[in-house]
Amino acid sequence: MSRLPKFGVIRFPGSCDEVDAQLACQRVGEAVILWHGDRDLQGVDAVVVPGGFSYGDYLRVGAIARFAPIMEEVADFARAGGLVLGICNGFQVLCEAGLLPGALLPNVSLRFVFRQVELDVASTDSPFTRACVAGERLSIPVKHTTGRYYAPEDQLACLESNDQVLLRYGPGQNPNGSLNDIAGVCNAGRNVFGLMPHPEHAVDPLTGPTGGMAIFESIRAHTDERNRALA
Amino acid sequence: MRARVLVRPKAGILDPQGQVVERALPALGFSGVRNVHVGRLIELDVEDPRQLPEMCQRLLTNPLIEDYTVESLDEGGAEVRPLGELRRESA
Amino acid sequence: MRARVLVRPKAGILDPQGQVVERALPALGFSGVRNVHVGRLIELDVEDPRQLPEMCQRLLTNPLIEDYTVESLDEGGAEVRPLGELRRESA
Amino acid sequence: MPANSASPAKHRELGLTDDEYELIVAGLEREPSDTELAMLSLMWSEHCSYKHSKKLLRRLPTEGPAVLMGPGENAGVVDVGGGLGVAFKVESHNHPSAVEPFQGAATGVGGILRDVFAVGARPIAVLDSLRFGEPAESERSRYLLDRAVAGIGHYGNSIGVPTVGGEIYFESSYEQNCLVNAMCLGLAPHDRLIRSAAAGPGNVLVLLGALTGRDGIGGASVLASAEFGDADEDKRPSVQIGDPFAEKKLLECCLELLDSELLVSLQDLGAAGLTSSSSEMAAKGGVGLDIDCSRVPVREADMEPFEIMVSESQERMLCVVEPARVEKVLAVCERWETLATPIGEVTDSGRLRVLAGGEAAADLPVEILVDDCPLYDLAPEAPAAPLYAPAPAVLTGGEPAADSLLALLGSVNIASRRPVFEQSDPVVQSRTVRRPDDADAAVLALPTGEAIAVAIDGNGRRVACEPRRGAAEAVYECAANLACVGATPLGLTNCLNFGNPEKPHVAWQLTEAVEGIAEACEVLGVPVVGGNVSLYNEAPSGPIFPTPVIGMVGRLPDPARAGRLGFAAAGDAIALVGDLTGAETVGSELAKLRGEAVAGPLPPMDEQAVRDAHGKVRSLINAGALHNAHDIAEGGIAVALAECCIAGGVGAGVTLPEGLDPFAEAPGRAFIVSGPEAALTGLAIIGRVGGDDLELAGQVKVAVSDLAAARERGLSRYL
Ligand SMILES: Nc1ncnc2c1ncn2[C@@H]1O[C@H](COP(=O)(O)OP(=O)(O)O)[C@@H](O)[C@H]1O
Ligand SMILES: [Mg+2]
Repeated sequence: MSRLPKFGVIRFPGSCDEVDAQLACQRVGEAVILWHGDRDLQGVDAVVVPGGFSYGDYLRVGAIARFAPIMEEVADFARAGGLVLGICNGFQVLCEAGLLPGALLPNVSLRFVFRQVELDVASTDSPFTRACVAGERLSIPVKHTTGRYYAPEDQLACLESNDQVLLRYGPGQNPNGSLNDIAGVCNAGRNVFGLMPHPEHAVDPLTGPTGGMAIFESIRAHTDERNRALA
Repeated sequence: MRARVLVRPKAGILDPQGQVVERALPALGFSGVRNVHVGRLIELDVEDPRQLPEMCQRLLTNPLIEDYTVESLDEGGAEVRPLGELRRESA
Repeated sequence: MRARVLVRPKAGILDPQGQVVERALPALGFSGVRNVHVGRLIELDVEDPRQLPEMCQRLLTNPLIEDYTVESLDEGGAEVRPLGELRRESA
Repeated sequence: MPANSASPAKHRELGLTDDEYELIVAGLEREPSDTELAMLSLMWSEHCSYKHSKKLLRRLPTEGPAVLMGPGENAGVVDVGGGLGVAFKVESHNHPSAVEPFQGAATGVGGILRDVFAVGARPIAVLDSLRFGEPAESERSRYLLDRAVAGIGHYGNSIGVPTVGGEIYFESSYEQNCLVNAMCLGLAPHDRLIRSAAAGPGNVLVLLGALTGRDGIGGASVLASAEFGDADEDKRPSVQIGDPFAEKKLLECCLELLDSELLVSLQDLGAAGLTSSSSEMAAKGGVGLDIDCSRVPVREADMEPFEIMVSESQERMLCVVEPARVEKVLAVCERWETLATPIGEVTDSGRLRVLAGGEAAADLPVEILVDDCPLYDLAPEAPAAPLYAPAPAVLTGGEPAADSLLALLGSVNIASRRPVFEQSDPVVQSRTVRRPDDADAAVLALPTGEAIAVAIDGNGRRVACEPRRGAAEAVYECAANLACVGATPLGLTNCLNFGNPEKPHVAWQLTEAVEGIAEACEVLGVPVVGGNVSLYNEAPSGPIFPTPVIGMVGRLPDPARAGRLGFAAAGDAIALVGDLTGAETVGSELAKLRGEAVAGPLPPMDEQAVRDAHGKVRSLINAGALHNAHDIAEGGIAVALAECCIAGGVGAGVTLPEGLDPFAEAPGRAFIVSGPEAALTGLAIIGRVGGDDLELAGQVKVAVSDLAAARERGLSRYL
């Protein structure tokens, strides 16, 4: 028998969606809040860098949070193959930290946008999307001002050829001008994943569509498998 | 030293802010304005100017999407002194 | 002419960004940094430089909370040429 | 004894009348010092003293079974069961927003959030109520709209509080005086609720949060109470910049301090900064306070004592702490990167003393600041002729009904609000069961398994037509919105936005409107638990439409059954619930588009019928019998049906009751509901859901896609 996955959700000054992420994680496992100033990951199976406005998004989104003490631990954890999920501001932080390729630029509209968007699962070959069916549509909300995914041409080509784009905005759904309609990418090791949409806000039928569950179910399936292998 | 860091979107990256300004000007009766780019201005007192390049590389700018120059504001003037760049530990 | 507009939070007006950057730097091992202010940088080609002050007042800056200076980038240098200010027809 | 006594002329510049100044001198038995005069002029300003509205407000019923805290605290609180209370309040930030719409609106949200966590509640929702001039005619109005909407979103989004609803109207009477009212709701366990009364001589006064700068010096008296015409720019106080990041830390810090039971009392700093917060804390506790200005951490060098005392720097709170707990308090604040500074102590002197370098810059009895400001009686006088010019006609009245319907859906007051609400996050905190456009009220799930609903309303045009009935309608419409999701009202808050009360016609509008609110509250049994007043919203061209904004909070047993406004299933029967007899187009949107006079009387209503209709819809929703419910408001039954079709993406065929004008308005009285026919027995069935068109037998037949397109364009073209 395998134990439930344990998630750690980081709280930076200015994080807003960390409790939402914790609630979503608790639907498939156990979840604790990790304080930005600590260095202890408490033996979690997966780290969530949550959405919000760490350090007020001042200077540059994610630019300051990436230097929090806990982020050094997250970097080591990621290098050792640990699962790291960055949502919205968390995606921005992981890009700034160099744990994910590319960067996020201001929406072409230059406006904050909240919208329920349709996402195409571009690859199921990852710990974060394995529970999805190839080509499956997920309805998940976006809410950001700085979500336009950018990577230099060569890097972008290599992302595509390595199948590192896990989620794309569906036809006509791109809310921010992201290159190649990219909504979420993983690193070459496929154990670090960042996305602008908020899966943690799409897990409860009471509050809306539940397209986000697939992401958390995937992480559970992956950690189950790994824990079984270790046992 | 009082230093000024000028941060610009890298050439070739879409700069909607610049475009918005460029589009808005004619409507206000301003003609003949081109190549508008909007970036960031950071001014600060530093004890050790040699720290500036690293500061810029690590915190003040993101070299993947931004270029920057540093100027010294001492001796009144704004005489340009671009400082050498470091490579940022790549993603 | 290629012009550069430097936009800063007005003296005395709260500059949260500057505060946060100033607070962050020591943690990164950069000491002795003070009076950090974050503003905007706008660079543009203008046919008629005399239009610049009005452009700044009406579109490029918010005179209620921002100050600005204009520099000419021609003849290579960044020799400072602050241009006179206009009163902004009340926002 | 305070030095440098103020010269008599100064008091006028500071907005005090000669009589008021005489009262001050008589009360003090001496001339006030500059610092004292600055403090008194703010505390005696309309904004802080309510000197033209306080007597009227006594008319509002404030008692109710659910009320835990009523008017008088920073926010009212109602019981929602399970040991939880919901705190809420609406407040105006009209004049700051007219000066700098982005920062004005943002700091308006920041201010109302502080009022809510000042009582120990975690902010869980923001709503806003906005009024601007006609966007088609005015570039300035488009600019104010664009920036104010962005500012509201910016603050709420950045601090992680969902913006779950709001309302916007455009009328030329708001051209010079836009209205930006923000409402906040908070959630607290009963035992975390805290009042602002200072207590315990010897206890320490601790200032929390941002540095004190020259922000909004004179704000309360200049920005918030003077007629804001083409005011001399240099007289404008320096604009307040909102820092939601600082407030987020301040908020978490305050809640942790309360959870650890480290505070005696807590109070936000709003208008008139330290002066009003400290004197109100002292007055409520019947104690005195000594404040040492030189200990207040400042953002700018050489600030005068009076500047420190009246500064309106944002993101600050004031608390009273027992000496033994000060260390613990400072430690919690450190962890949240929030500045905390002991700046004084509670005394038994009954005086507010302001020390600067050992010297007393001010030494005033607390009552003179808080209680002694004269309260004025209004001299109401009904105007002989309409006060407001009709809007330019865009419809002749000769059009076919279909054209009128499309024009109404495309009009700025009825068109889709999507371009506005898409700029705010309605879902953060994972409680939002009904988002904007899902239903007539926002619905938020509670940890108890139940839910609360909230709506905000206020149609100034109808109040302008007949203030008493128009204001009552706003209350009924709010309650109707709650009924549509199945919620029973618990309490309301209100913001009275009016012109210059010293003018007889405005005094009449204000008196009548308060009477109308009071009557409606009595009819529905809903208490008023708080609010705010914004007067002098007046331009050279005249006063704004009298605009009482009502925010109402209710409770529903089962969030899963909360009503939706869209038609759901082809074949469903459509029923009309409520009594529309006498409904006319007077004061309606159609009347506006036809350029008709802004004049009453508005159709009278049968109060019992209103109560019955609300009760009927509420019980059907809670029984899970309905697929949709939507109240009939602006644009009448035709627009209400169109909205149900658009939201549901399906058509409907309806035969209107004999003699009912499809565009007649009688807000708060009647509803469109739909569901399986069996579920609607006993109701007046008027048609069926289905097809791709909305058809009103013999009057209108339009494709739903065309209705949707018109509604989508109406506002987005200006944003
Ligand atoms: N229109 C109103 N109806 C009921 N209560 C009101 C109204 N206007 C103000 N109040 C009450 O008067 C008190 C003072 O209001 P205000 O000065 O806005 O409080 P604060 O300074 O905390 O924002 C508050 O308790 C408020 O609820
Ligand atoms: Mg208050």
